[in-house]
Amino acid sequence: MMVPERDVLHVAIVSAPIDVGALLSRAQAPGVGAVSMFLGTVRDLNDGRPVSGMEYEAYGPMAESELRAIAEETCGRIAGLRLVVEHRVGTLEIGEASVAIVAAHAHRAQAMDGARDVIEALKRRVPIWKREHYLSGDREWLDPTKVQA
Amino acid sequence: MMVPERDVLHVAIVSAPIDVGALLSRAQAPGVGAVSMFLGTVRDLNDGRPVSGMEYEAYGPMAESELRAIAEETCGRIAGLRLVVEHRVGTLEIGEASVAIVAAHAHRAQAMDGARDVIEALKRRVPIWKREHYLSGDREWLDPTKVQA
Amino acid sequence: MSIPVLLFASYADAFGARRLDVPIDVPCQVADLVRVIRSMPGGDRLPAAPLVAVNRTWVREDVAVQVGDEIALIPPVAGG
Amino acid sequence: MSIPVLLFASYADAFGARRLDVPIDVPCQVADLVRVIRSMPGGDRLPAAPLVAVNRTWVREDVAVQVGDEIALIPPVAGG
Repeated sequence: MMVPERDVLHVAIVSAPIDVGALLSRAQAPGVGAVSMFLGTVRDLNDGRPVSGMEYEAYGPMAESELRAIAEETCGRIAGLRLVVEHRVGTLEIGEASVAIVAAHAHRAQAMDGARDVIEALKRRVPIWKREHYLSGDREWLDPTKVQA
Repeated sequence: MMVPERDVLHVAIVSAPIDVGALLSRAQAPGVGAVSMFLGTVRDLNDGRPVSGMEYEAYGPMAESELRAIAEETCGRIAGLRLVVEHRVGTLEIGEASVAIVAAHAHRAQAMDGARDVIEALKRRVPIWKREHYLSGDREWLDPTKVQA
Repeated sequence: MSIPVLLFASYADAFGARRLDVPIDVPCQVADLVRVIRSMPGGDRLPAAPLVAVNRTWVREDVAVQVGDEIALIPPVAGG
Repeated sequence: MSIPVLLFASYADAFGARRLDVPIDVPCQVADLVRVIRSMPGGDRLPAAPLVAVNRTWVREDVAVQVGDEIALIPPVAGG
């Protein structure tokens, strides 16, 4: 009996800018009919305060293993899903991508559900933190349990 | 009173390959915190038959105006959504993108809902057809009302 | 009198043409036009009530067709 | 006896350190460890029941901590 193919193709915590084209290429395969990609990007305003940048910190080894567990679980629920996930750490400028999730499948519903499931679980479970840098010079760690991020 | 900003940034039926990076750039803006992209790609198998390529035909002017109407309606429902949509026509090889939808928003739920709403409406309403080219040499127009595509 | 109707994809294959000159007096209803088209050679390959667009907008079969309208017979769409 | 605990983000700021040596006898429960940490300088900035990971896995507060475990105190996560 064949071991079910686990299509977690790539999971990484990275410090270099995320190369979206490279991640899309990794997810590609002849049987893929739909690709859903989610990107989180740094925006210039949060809770009404002007933001100049965002600093991401991770508990690296655990973040990577949690992210891999999430990807494995998602591929376990959605047969045939191909997943590529990167989360960046360090200081990012407005517009830069902090996270990229590429979910590819023969069919679109599975691809879209896959990307959504991974980002939702990532937000709940992966030990990564972000500190907003405000134009005022202040910096603050975001606590999603207190404010809506 | 200001006219509500309609953020349909780009809608086109194109014959050249879709440049995903260019579409992502178009959707970018300092207030964007989440980008959801959907790509439809040509796959090598449909209903169990090996496929060598796919030919897309459109009723060009109506396809573009329907696609624009869908984008406008979606931006009308989801305030602050930024949309970029291209659908390709002509003969495509396995792995090439036939459609790209980029939905950008301050928040992820709106971005993901936006991309999903556009692809679902596109599949229902936009006058585009596809003919599969099979390895056997046969060609067949797909009829989603008869088989699950 | 005849009016032009655009054909696409499987419907163009059915008639061996991308444009059909349909012998009918206008104004008429879309349903009348469809009835005539279905009686033409190849028309047996159309469904009883095919989708129709007039001036690039979806219409119901009781809509009136005028001279100068851009009329298209639309096969089941399959984009994406 | 003391055991090392990793700190991150706002918790590292609270203690002014990325690693804390916590004076406690092990084995002990996670809850005991947290109680000692909260009594240390800066510990008043922690919630009553902070998240804890042992050996890179989320654990409940009744789990036992052993010598050699990699213990981390995890602020509310905010990735993405």
